[in-house]
Amino acid sequence: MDAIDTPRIQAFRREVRDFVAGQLPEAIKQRTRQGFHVSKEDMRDWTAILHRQGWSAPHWPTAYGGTDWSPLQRMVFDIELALGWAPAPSPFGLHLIGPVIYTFGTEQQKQRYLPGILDGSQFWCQGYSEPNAGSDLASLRTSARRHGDRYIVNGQKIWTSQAQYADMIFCLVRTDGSGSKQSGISMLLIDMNTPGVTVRPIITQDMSHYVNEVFFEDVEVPADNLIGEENAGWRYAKFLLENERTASAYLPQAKQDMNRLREMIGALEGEHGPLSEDPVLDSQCAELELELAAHEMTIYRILTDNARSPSAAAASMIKIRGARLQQRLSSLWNEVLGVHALPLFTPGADSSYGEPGAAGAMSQFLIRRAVSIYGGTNEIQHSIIAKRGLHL
Amino acid sequence: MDAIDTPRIQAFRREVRDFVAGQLPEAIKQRTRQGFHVSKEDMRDWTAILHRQGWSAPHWPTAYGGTDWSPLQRMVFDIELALGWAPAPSPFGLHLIGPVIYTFGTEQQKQRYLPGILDGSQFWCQGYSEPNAGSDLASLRTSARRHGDRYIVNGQKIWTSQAQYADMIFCLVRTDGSGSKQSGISMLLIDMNTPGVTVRPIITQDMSHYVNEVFFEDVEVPADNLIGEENAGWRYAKFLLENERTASAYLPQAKQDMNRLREMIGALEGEHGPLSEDPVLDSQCAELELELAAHEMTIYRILTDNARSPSAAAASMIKIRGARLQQRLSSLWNEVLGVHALPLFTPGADSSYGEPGAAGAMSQFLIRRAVSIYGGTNEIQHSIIAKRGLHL
Amino acid sequence: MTVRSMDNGMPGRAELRLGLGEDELQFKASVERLLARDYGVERRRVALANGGFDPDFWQQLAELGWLGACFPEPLGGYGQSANEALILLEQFGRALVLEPLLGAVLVPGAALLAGGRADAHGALIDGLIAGERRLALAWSEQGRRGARRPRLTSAVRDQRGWCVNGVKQTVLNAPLADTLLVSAIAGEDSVLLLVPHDAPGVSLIEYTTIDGQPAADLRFTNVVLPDDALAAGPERCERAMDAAMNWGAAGACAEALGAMDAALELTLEYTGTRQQFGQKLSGFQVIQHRLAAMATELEYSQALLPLLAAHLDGNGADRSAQIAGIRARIVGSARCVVADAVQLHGGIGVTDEAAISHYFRRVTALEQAWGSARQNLERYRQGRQGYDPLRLQ
Amino acid sequence: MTVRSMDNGMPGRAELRLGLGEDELQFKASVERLLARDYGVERRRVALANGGFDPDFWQQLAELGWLGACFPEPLGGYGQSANEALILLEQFGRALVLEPLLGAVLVPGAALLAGGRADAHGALIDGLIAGERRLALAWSEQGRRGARRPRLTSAVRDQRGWCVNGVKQTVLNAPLADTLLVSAIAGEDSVLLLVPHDAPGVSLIEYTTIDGQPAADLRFTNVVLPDDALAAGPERCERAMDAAMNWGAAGACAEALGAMDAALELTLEYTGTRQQFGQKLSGFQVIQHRLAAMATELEYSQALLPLLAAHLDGNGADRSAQIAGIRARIVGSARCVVADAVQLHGGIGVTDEAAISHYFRRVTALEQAWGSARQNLERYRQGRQGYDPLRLQ
Repeated sequence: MDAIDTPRIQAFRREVRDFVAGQLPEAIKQRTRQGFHVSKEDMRDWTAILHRQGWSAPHWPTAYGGTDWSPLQRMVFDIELALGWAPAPSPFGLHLIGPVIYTFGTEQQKQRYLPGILDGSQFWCQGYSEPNAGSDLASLRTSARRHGDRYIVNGQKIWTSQAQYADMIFCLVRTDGSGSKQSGISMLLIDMNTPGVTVRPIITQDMSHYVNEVFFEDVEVPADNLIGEENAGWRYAKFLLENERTASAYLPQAKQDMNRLREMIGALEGEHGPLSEDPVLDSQCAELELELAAHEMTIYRILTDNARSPSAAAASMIKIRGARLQQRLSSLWNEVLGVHALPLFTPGADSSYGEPGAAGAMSQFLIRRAVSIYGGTNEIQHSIIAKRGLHL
Repeated sequence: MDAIDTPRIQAFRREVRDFVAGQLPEAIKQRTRQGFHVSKEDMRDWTAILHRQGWSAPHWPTAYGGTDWSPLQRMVFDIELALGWAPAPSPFGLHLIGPVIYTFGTEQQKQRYLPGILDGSQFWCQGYSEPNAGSDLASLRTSARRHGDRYIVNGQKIWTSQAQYADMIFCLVRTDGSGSKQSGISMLLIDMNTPGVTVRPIITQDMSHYVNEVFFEDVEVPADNLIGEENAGWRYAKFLLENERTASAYLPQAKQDMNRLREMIGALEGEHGPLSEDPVLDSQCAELELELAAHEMTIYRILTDNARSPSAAAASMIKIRGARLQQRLSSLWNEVLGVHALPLFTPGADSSYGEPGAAGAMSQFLIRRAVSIYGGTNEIQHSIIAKRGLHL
Repeated sequence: MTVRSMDNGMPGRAELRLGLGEDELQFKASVERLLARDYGVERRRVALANGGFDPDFWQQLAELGWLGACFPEPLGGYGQSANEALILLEQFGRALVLEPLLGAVLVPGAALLAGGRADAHGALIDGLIAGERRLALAWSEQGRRGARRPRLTSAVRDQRGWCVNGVKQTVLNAPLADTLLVSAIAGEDSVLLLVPHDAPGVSLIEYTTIDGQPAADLRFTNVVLPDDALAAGPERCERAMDAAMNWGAAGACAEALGAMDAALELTLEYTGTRQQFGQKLSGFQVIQHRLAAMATELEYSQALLPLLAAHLDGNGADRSAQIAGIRARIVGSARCVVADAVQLHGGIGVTDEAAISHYFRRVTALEQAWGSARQNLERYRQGRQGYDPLRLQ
Repeated sequence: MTVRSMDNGMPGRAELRLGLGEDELQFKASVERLLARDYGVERRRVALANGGFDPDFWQQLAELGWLGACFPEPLGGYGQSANEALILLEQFGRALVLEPLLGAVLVPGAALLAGGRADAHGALIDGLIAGERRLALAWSEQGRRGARRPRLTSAVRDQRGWCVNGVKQTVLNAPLADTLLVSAIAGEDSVLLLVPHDAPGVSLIEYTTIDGQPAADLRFTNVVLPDDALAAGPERCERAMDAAMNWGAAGACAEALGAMDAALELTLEYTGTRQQFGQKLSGFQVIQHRLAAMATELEYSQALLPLLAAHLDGNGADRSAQIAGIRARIVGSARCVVADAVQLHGGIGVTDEAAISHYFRRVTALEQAWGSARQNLERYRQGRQGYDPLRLQ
């Protein structure tokens, strides 16, 4: 009988809202608002600000610097940050490897890595996909051979977001090729500054640089950097994926997108007057508002264990629908902007040309073709629902 | 460089239009217009009228009583008939078995069966599907064992339209179970009055009786009633399917549906005035008009060999889209009728209740869930496009 | 009813609860149990053949007190919020219950309550709760789609009381109702009047709808009624009609949700059994993904039910628009899911014999009776205040 | 142009031909040949790096006479009908040609012709055909989407001629044009004026669009022009803008058709090669069906091209609405097809390196520049006469 609008939650919502309004530096806010891709510096600075409040990793146990908030509360927190135009912190440390380290890591690993993640000073990236191991992740080939107290790593990762910023990478590597595909995989933490690690940028269709190829050539990694047990990496990888089952739903993002849409509509006129009075556009908005409401309610139901579907299937559902919402919302920006959507965002430009915010919006539109691909394509997600939700 | 609106074709169009206006009995026209299912008598009478004009089988060679019209002209003919609210003649003789008989049949078969098909006096039905051979038609099991100059037929057919009217059934039967599924099939013409043939009605969700199960219990069929060669039946079945590759596109039907839609819209008002001035409804109509235009142009391109895709794939495309159009158009009738769509059509009723035409329209809506199923489901058609159009 | 108003004055809906309370869970379980035990395919078939109604089952509902769950306590019911009624309706939709809880009790009941003269009709409400009486809301008129303001039925007041003349068309459940709740034009205004089924001057042409409901076209010829036949006067008539239509729209959504759920279940069962090309249908990737998409639609639609309840229990100025919006989303999904369910059944899916076709017809009827997805989307669009149906911010 | 009017006076479009004539087939083949030989990925990459334009290629187009194919004979071109231009554009779309045939020649050319003063600008038209001159239509303004009537740019006539002040925003191809065709408000009316790129008072902020086209924001500060700068006076301005927009909308469809075709081809190639889970992507049933649906969209969209040509060559009162309708259908499909193409490519599909992403960006730009599917559907809805775009009956 969980309610989402109890006075306690509403008070918390206001507390977070006030915090963002008071603490988020105006320059960072404006950059986020314009849709520019978040820079390393903005992520770092904002994480540090959150950290000072004790809010940089609400989902971590209090013992490691987190909070005791309920999942619902944490979602409210994330939404309020997004609505206040706060940049999303880098997820790789806080959301992905952090929980793996405090759950499966050694004491030494915890002491060494968790503080830098919490305060935003250390950046991580994720070495999962390979050129021939995308949807079929378990066929990965990057190898780590044990030599005494070191592993020697050779191979290649691809689609590595933020590798150009990262101090560390957590990698799935093959330590045994004899058994099933899943069974010989281990998880290693690798310092990006180790000799033999090379990062090559991949430019995406918005002409920006988020993702990379990462090459490993006889890279020596201390055996201490192994997570848990050798050949048990697939287990940690799955833990990591399932740990934040609603993170992939992009709910805060979608709510921010909707605000952006309303702002754009308010700023433009069409052929027959203000766009806010255009019934055709308004009908498209109305449809998305309702779709977003269904998405939001579904997520809250999952967070409070009220959903109909088993959690693995439900996670895939909100991944698919969240991606679709992101794509549809950014298509609506285009609908609103018309020809003004077309200028290419040039990183570093001060946006002195075109309609305000347009270049950032288009940049988002273009990169969002990827949200139905990464983290398991829509097609893979449907198969997961069929298998784990419907037992087919 | 085929044009569809040459003076010659337009003159032909007018000729057909005038013919229908002059010759179609008013009572039959009104029954068709109200969306009632076409009765045996109306099919028979209208076919006889067409036959007197020499137009009952335009697609047959002139030698067999057909015409020399081009495929485009024949489509124009079919469209004009539909727009004049003429009932569709029974397709099983004229469109399906007729061409098989004059192409592969013996002289005796031609003389015996073609006249009754041409003048509408003899009704046929098609014995293809079986309870365990639907999409996977080639797994059919109804057997025909040769005993001297007769076949003994045992088994069951299902979804047999008009079996309750039919004088004859053309059947795919298994004459050899040893080779591949396709190779042991033959085509037999069976008199429905033969002892051992039983017809059991299947009532569809519109509570009407179009389709049947047909049971064969030691039915004796003269060997003379075999089409072509024994075990070559799959070939004739394919010929039959491909013979009228655009018939499954339901174009005349869709154009008639559109007229029905416009009539309904003209007759009703909504909450804020005449439905013809409702922009939301009009927008749905506009979308379907354009979809219908694309469908129609595609069919004309296929008929004049101007299409992009190989013909087998193109036939599947227009089957899928034609079915979708039929379903969407009948959904729009529901949109227009609101609660008035709900009365159930009672066969034989004079429609003295409810909105005029509503019960017939709803009946059509319900039965049309089948158009994406029969003659190869949408799913099968997609596989055909992939295989024969894209060579996957 | 708990209607919270936040300090910014926004929500105008009741508290948004994501699950059911202990009492509600128990109630739901008891409904499920009863329907599983007593409402089988055979009983339904018999009821279908007998005019779409089983009086014993109706009496059973009354004795269990479930009809009372639809009325608030001060009026003799024990309804706490919209939830009980929606729980009932969802389960009725799942079990494909024919009997018109929504049409004969909830919808006209909502009109009565909002008409402001419920006190004057206490005996009628008692009768509804006891299962002894049934109403039908007669609002739809010939040649008019979804038009709520009467035009073809008039009521004139004189010394004898009210005199009603005119026609109504496609009135669901009218043959089952002892009293018709009729909208009529009275001068410049509209009123709602209670017309006994057997009053002199009332005639019905009865027929059946596609989902087996009895329905009728009505004609009123100089039907004379006493003053106290008034259920909603001019000043309350629009509000009463809105309340009725909101309940119709929302209640039909709950039924559709139950029906979708059952349709998915049936389709999983069928595709898991039926063989084609040497394997189960559910072994084909395309079928698997379609089923996954159906399950997703269902999950997303079910998630909106609490929001629907919160708006039904609320008092927001745009309550009707919000309900319409949620309805648009749910019936749009339901339509797709049952259509896909039929498609995946293949030929058998369109026969009367197949259970799935009854779900298809039922969902179609639930959409037609209370406005399509598109019509409701437009109602939401035009009437909404703010852009967030959840109203959490 | 063959505009047939039937005895019922309806069509208002040219004859509806389903295929190409002998001459047209030859022309198409020669375009395909040239592009296959001379317009490779490498040359395009160089042009992209050099401001989105290859002057040698442009000169080649002129020498082949293809720019003249876009103008009617009396004006020195050799265009017979819309077909030649659409053939060119479709092939340009397929080969992803950067150079702005549509934006720098066809669209402003159509405005010039419809503006009624083409005779006065014969030298300009000769220059366009010869490849020596290029125009850009400057119509879009800040804060205004798709608004064709100028408001932020004004033209005042005095003894010196015209004086232009104001701004235009997101003007495609402006950096490549020697002359800008500018819409301006003149009192109560609108006019189109030819403004030399280097006239005193003209300033540009140049940038690139997502598909590599040069574009600019323009500012006019007391730009003085002679009388004969007028391209369309008040009485013809709306018609000239309509002609330009119709050509933009229709020509972009032809390009999108070519791009869709290439996108499908690339996707078939990719999914036929790429292995996942031990088999080719194109071996999965779900992928096969998706590809089949893409091929169907393409077939249906291509089928509309002759209808587009017939309306472009026609003189129907609702010509703009008909073109908008067909555009709605085609760009809606194109958008889905290229999105699916990217999706089926997986990660590689969103990189700059992958050809498919260039098709996605191009199709996006073609939709944005001349109105979305929804906007065009609405234009069709409001402006159509009759309910049959084919007008055969």
